[in-house]
Amino acid sequence: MMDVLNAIVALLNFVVIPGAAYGAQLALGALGVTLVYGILRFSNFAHGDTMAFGTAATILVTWLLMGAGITFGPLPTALLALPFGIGLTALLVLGTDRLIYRFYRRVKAAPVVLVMVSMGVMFVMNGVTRFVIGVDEINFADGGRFLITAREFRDMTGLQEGLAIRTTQVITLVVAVIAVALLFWFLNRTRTGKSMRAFSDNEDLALLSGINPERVVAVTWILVAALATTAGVLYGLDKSFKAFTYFQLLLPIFASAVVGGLGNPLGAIAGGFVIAFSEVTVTYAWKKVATYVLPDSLAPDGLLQLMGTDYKFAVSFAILVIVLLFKPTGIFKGKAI
Amino acid sequence: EDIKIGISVGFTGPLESLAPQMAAGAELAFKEVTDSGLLLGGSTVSSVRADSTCIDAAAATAAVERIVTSDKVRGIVGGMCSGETIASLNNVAIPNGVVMISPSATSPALTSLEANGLFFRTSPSDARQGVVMTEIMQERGIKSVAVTYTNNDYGKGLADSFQAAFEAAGGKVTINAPHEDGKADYSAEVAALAAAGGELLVVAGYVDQGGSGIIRAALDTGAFDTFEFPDGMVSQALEDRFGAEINGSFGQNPASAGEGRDRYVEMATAAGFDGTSAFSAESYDAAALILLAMAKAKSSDPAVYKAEVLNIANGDGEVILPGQLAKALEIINAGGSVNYEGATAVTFVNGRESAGSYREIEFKDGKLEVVKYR
Amino acid sequence: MIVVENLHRHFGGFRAVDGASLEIATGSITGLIGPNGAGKTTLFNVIAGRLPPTSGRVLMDGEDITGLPPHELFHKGLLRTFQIAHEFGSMTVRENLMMVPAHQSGETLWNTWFGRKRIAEEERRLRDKADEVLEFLTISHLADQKASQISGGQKKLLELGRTMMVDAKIVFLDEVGAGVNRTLLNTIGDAIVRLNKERGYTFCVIEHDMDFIGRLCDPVIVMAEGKVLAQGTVDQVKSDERVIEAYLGTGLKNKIKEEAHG
Amino acid sequence: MADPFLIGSGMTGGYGGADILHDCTLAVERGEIAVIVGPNGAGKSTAMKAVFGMLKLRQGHVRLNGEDITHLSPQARVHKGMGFVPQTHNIFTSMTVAENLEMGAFIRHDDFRDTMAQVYDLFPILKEKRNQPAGELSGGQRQQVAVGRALMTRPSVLMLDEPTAGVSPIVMDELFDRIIEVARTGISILMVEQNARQALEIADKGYVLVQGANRFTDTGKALMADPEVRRTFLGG
Amino acid sequence: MSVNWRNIGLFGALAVLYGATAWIYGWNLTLAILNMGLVSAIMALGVNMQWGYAGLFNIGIMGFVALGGLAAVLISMPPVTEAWAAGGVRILLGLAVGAASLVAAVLVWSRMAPGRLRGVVLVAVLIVGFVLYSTVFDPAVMAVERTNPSATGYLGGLGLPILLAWPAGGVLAAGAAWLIGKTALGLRSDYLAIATLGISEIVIAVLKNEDWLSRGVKNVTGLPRPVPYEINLQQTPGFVAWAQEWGFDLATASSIVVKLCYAGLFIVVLLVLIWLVETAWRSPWGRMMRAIRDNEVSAEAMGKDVTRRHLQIFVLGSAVCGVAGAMMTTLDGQLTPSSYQPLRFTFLVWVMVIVGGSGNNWGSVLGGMLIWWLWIMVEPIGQNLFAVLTAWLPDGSWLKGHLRDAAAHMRLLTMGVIMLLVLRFSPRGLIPER
Ligand SMILES: Nc1ncnc2c1ncn2[C@@H]1O[C@H](COP(=O)(O)OP(=O)(O)OP(=O)(O)O)[C@@H](O)[C@H]1O
Ligand SMILES: Nc1ncnc2c1ncn2[C@@H]1O[C@H](COP(=O)(O)OP(=O)(O)OP(=O)(O)O)[C@@H](O)[C@H]1O
Ligand SMILES: [Mg+2]
Ligand SMILES: [Mg+2]
Repeated sequence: MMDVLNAIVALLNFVVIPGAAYGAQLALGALGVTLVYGILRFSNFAHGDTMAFGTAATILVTWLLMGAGITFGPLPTALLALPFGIGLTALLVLGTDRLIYRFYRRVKAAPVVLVMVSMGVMFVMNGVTRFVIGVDEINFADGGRFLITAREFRDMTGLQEGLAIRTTQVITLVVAVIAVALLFWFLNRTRTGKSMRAFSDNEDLALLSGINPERVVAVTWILVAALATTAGVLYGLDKSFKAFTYFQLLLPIFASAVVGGLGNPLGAIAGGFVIAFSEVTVTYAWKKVATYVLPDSLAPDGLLQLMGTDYKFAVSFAILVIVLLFKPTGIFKGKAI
Repeated sequence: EDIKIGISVGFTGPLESLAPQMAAGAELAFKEVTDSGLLLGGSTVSSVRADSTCIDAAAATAAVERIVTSDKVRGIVGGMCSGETIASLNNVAIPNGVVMISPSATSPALTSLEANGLFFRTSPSDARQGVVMTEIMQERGIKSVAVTYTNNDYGKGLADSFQAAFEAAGGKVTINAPHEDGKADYSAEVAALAAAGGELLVVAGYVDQGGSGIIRAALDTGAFDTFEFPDGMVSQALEDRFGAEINGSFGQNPASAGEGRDRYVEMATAAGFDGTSAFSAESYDAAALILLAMAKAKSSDPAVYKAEVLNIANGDGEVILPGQLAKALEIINAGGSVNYEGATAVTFVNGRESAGSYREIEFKDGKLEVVKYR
Repeated sequence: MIVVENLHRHFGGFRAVDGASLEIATGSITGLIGPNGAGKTTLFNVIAGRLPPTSGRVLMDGEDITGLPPHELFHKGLLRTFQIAHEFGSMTVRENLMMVPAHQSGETLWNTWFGRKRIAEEERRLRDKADEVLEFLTISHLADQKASQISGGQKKLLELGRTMMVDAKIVFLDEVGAGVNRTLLNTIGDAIVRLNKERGYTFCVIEHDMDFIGRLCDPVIVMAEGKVLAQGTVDQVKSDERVIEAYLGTGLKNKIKEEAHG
Repeated sequence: MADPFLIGSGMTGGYGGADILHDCTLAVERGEIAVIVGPNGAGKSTAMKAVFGMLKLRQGHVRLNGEDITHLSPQARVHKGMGFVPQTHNIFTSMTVAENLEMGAFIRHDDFRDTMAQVYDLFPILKEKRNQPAGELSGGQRQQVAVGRALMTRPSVLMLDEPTAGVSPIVMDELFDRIIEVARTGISILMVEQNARQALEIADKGYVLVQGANRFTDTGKALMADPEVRRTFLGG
Repeated sequence: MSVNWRNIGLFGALAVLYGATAWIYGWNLTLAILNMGLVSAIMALGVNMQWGYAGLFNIGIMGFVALGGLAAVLISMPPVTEAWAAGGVRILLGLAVGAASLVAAVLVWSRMAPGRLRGVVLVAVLIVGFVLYSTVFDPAVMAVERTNPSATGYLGGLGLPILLAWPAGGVLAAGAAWLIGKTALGLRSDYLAIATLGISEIVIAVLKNEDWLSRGVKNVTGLPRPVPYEINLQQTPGFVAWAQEWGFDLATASSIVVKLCYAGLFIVVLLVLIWLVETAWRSPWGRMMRAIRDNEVSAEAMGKDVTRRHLQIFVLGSAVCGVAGAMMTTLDGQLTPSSYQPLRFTFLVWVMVIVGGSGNNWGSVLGGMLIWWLWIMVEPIGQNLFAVLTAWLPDGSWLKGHLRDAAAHMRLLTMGVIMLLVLRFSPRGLIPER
């Protein structure tokens, strides 16, 4: 009995909980990508760097707050600073839109041109973020890091295996669920949300219906800034902040958005978990679990690993490709431009 | 004369957070020499930075091409990663006859590369460190470990040589798995490492990269709480980041008995950067070697001074530590001989690379402490 | 001859085509009419291989062609036009026509490099042919215009023109008339008749303009709610109560008259 | 003479290349129906776009209710009470039928459920399909959505570019019927039609456009009676 | 083709740009940039075929380029006999077993009637196949990788002249593209994009981790060259005499000559490819491809086999990228799997295509040469810019130090700004499609 419990806890501790947290992190990022794709109709390569900028801004404010002796009790101070970070990021992306993207909307540039433009923006933001906060790794989490640590759990239950749950993991999951619900509600139920969808569907006709495109675009960018900053900060709290890593996050985030179905908030969530869990589960070594569950005589020698972790990225992409073969526009029917 | 020396490291790219401290290290040596006014009758040394990107061989080649053919540098501290180093060596440095001393390229391929006497490195070969690690572990009675390495030639080479040495000594490596730097999440890696088990986890990576991510995840999930750190990991950042959480962990990095490395770290701190950052000290040494060799050869021409590098590194005169470059120049100018030890105990084997004497460190009460030298 | 046997095409729970069976006789100009949403276009799409049927069969001259991809049907001589024009926007109007004929030797990469003489000759012939068609459709002046930049009705003409570039056996026309000037539509009608008489094309025509249907079509098939509602000559159909109720209505004129009286 | 309610006078311009419109004039009085006919490519749609401000005019003016609106954006014109159904791309394909109608009422802040009910009355099929994405509708059904969307605006001028293309006779009758009704409530209607005979029948004024210029202008009845117009433009 | 002065002007400007670089930085650097510029132009050409011709959104270019690189190793490196003896044949056998079980699985899937049984059989075939494969394959790999791991530890290549690797790279990439195309070309736009991206990541993962194949992250260095070595030239009496006669510096002269040799080879390949694609593009084949790109549904109804044509162009475009990849590896003289990063090998190439003007081959060439030049030259440009901007700050001030460290990142920032400027003033690319 104990053994089975141990096996379950081991699985929870090393697969389910980290997978879920990572999935939620990806999902939050993917929500931003999917929103830009859905409303403004291009794949925004600058999203990773928007996240990085938002996080950098939040970190600076966090330091200010800490310097002033303000903290958030058991929760990380960064959460207090988050609204300011979002504000700054919103200013940045709105400025970017005014300065850059608007022109391409005017000339009705093809989506792929916008993709390239966003790549240019990515380079610039990349430089700006590094300029503001540098390239080093920064830890800005304070407050209680754990709801329960592995050791506490072991002492509490007397099991051999520990179970660690971090505050940030829980916050991320909760925020991701709330964000997707809000976004879904906003897009499908509110006037502004519907006008945004209308704009994305047929810009000319939206104009003819009296929808103000600039407003739609502005609202979209503000939402994107909020999502990107939140995603970035939560990720940074859970792991750490580093400009380069945020840029690297772009690929799994895109993969999540695509596999879930572009333009669909639910898809972003589903996609995030698919990507995260395929990374963690397929390369999981079952040795530990097997050792608990099987009788001693059958205890495995090898790792019982289907594939080395070196292939985890490849595996998650392979799963993505397979999903797409059966669902060509993602799990939740997404858009294709 | 104003002597230009190139610094070719990856200011952008995956190791971008290591590069500034490496460049600063080399420039510290330049400044020291310039200020002494003793090199080749008062020559100044100025630095020309080139971004080798660490990963893009073509871009690195072009950047080195620029500083060699356009800026006419007389020697290069760099490159950073082995692949890019070999490319710029073969395509630029050797054809143009420029000396390159790499602080951080550790690939075994560089040991035997036909280089016309133009290539050296202040980092020891991976094989040596594997042996040292094994010794340390045996002394501590450790029999079974899990290994994770950064998936490049440095990590792979180190992990393989360690595994070979450790297993030869009767130890058991439960798993030897790579991790990619700069990735968002390391749960999968840690899950596999935890499943394999072991008394401790060897992290053959970079502290500013995936290495920290792995440790974080391993600590958080309770998979491991003691670690062994090779040279890419041992730095102040490790202490700052994890402190007491990794009490009892240990590691090693190149340094000689005597206070070479400590002096360097002090100098770096005074100059406003972190001297414990990986390969920063090696960069200082690389720069110093080039300059001292010039002094010894009485020429800044690489074709001439390349022959003296070895004499400086393995000389039999007075031992030179960081901050003593002026003294060294005096001795050399007076016709004497020096033995450059620098911050990382520079002694060359195979005619071009550091033999590697190491110091063993351990974390006690959240502090990095030196245990002994070997 | 095209035979459609008990064809079904469902979208989710919705039965767009719900057990339609019909025949299109060789050499005829068959009209297909019915209220909006009757399933006419869907039926076309299934016959022409755009959509797989949910069930049922389509036979062409006795051969089962159900579910063949459109390009294979094209090679069997089955052509169609689209209700919503599908032009090749970045190409000129003439190129839109010239690309149609099959088995152009210039479509093989090898020939584009090593058989250029032959291609040049073929191209000349195609060009002449295309110009002929353009002339006929009264849009010669648009030959070098980008197809995305012509008017809605002109796009419809282009749709029709493409079917005239090859020797088809059977042509499915989906509302060629919508948005086309009536005078021109008459000319198009004449052309259809001529192609039918002189070249032996079979036509199946969806159209809401009953005058046009009346002038052209011999059998007329009426669809409603995915099924065949009625079938017969134009006059038979026109006087069919069910057809009047579902499709034709009592006519605007009557209403205006009523108002004038009342 | 007082200006008509809406007038585009002496409009000259095109899409950037050669001019499409040459000194073209269109006007409609309050509560009246004006119909534009002409061969394909004559510039009818272009003229409509010009009136709605979707085209840069080189010359000419557009005036609404006496006010010069030549330089207003289309969006501003919507707020001035103009409604437009373009010839193509006239629905939001990814949105449901109901949402399409709601978007029609976007600028209205009152309760538009009544209008929506009216539209559903007019096109019962739309009510049936109100929760289906409009892109999945048949050609004629889409057309009904497009017109319905414009009706939702409650405009003072309604501009329709071939509203009856592809709709079945019975619906077409209804549609014309409804257009008359709408006009009776004081809304001006400017529309392009290829079903010219029915359209001219109900028109107060008809324009025949050829190569971007006015060829004939008269009452609808008179144009219908003109044998030349009939032969060349109305298909005999 | 009528003479287009704007285009000639643009290429003229490019020439001036390279000329100015030569004037300021010397010919050595300029030729180095030119050579990679030419290779980049070929990559851009391949992408343009797929995107500009057929609207296929392939962002897996990196994978095909890497396969080209792999071909260079497999063709040119000498075989490692000890490794072959240790398990070479067995590795091949293992691969054959793996392939056979995959084929069997596909057969089961396509031949058996859908249902529970099919699923069971499929899984059974896969499991048995996997077990068989690992029992044959894994020990062999272990043995091969154990043979002198620090120097070889892989099977080596065929020891043929490296020029052969260029077409071989094309073939290898084409083969992979065919497999990918067969499965994934049904996907549209960004879905295809992410699928190709994923597949390229898989290719890189294999290159990085299958040490027996190409040494993984330990890199294969010292590939043979198709042109002479500088050092050898410097020791060739004839060359030395020639250089002295003209008064050239020996080192400079030798490296310039070597680079010119490369440039000559690359230009020949580029011109041949351009001629091939341009001729095809102007023929009925090109017309058909444009039709397919504009409207697949309609093209299909007009009798064009869209699927086949997509596959054709996908394979051809990928092959061109593979050739370019082999050329690049030849130029570098080594295969370094960790250098294959999407940013550098996929997205940068896309920037080249779009900035140059998609749908236009000359645009791609221009874009390739220009963007590569930028990629290299923004570094000194950015540095100089910063030097000028910070000149007024006192030496050793904190801000100056901070700015100086930031200067390196100005490389990317400058790149971004210039890209945005170009796209701002010609949003359809410098040489738009006619
Ligand atoms: N993709 C789809 N998904 C769901 N329903 C569809 C889809 N395509 C068509 N339908 C429905 O099927 C029915 C038949 O459509 P179809 O286009 O065949 O009508 P039609 O007879 O051609 O009408 P029209 O005369 O208006 O062109 C319509 O009610 C339509 O809403
Ligand atoms: N976007 C465009 N760019 C350039 N020229 C165009 C564009 N759209 C239409 N044209 C040209 O303008 C002319 C008038 O087009 P318009 O659409 O106004 O015709 P129309 O009278 O509405 O015809 P139809 O009855 O066929 O709809 C046509 O000759 C067409 O070629
Ligand atoms: Mg239809
Ligand atoms: Mg029109």
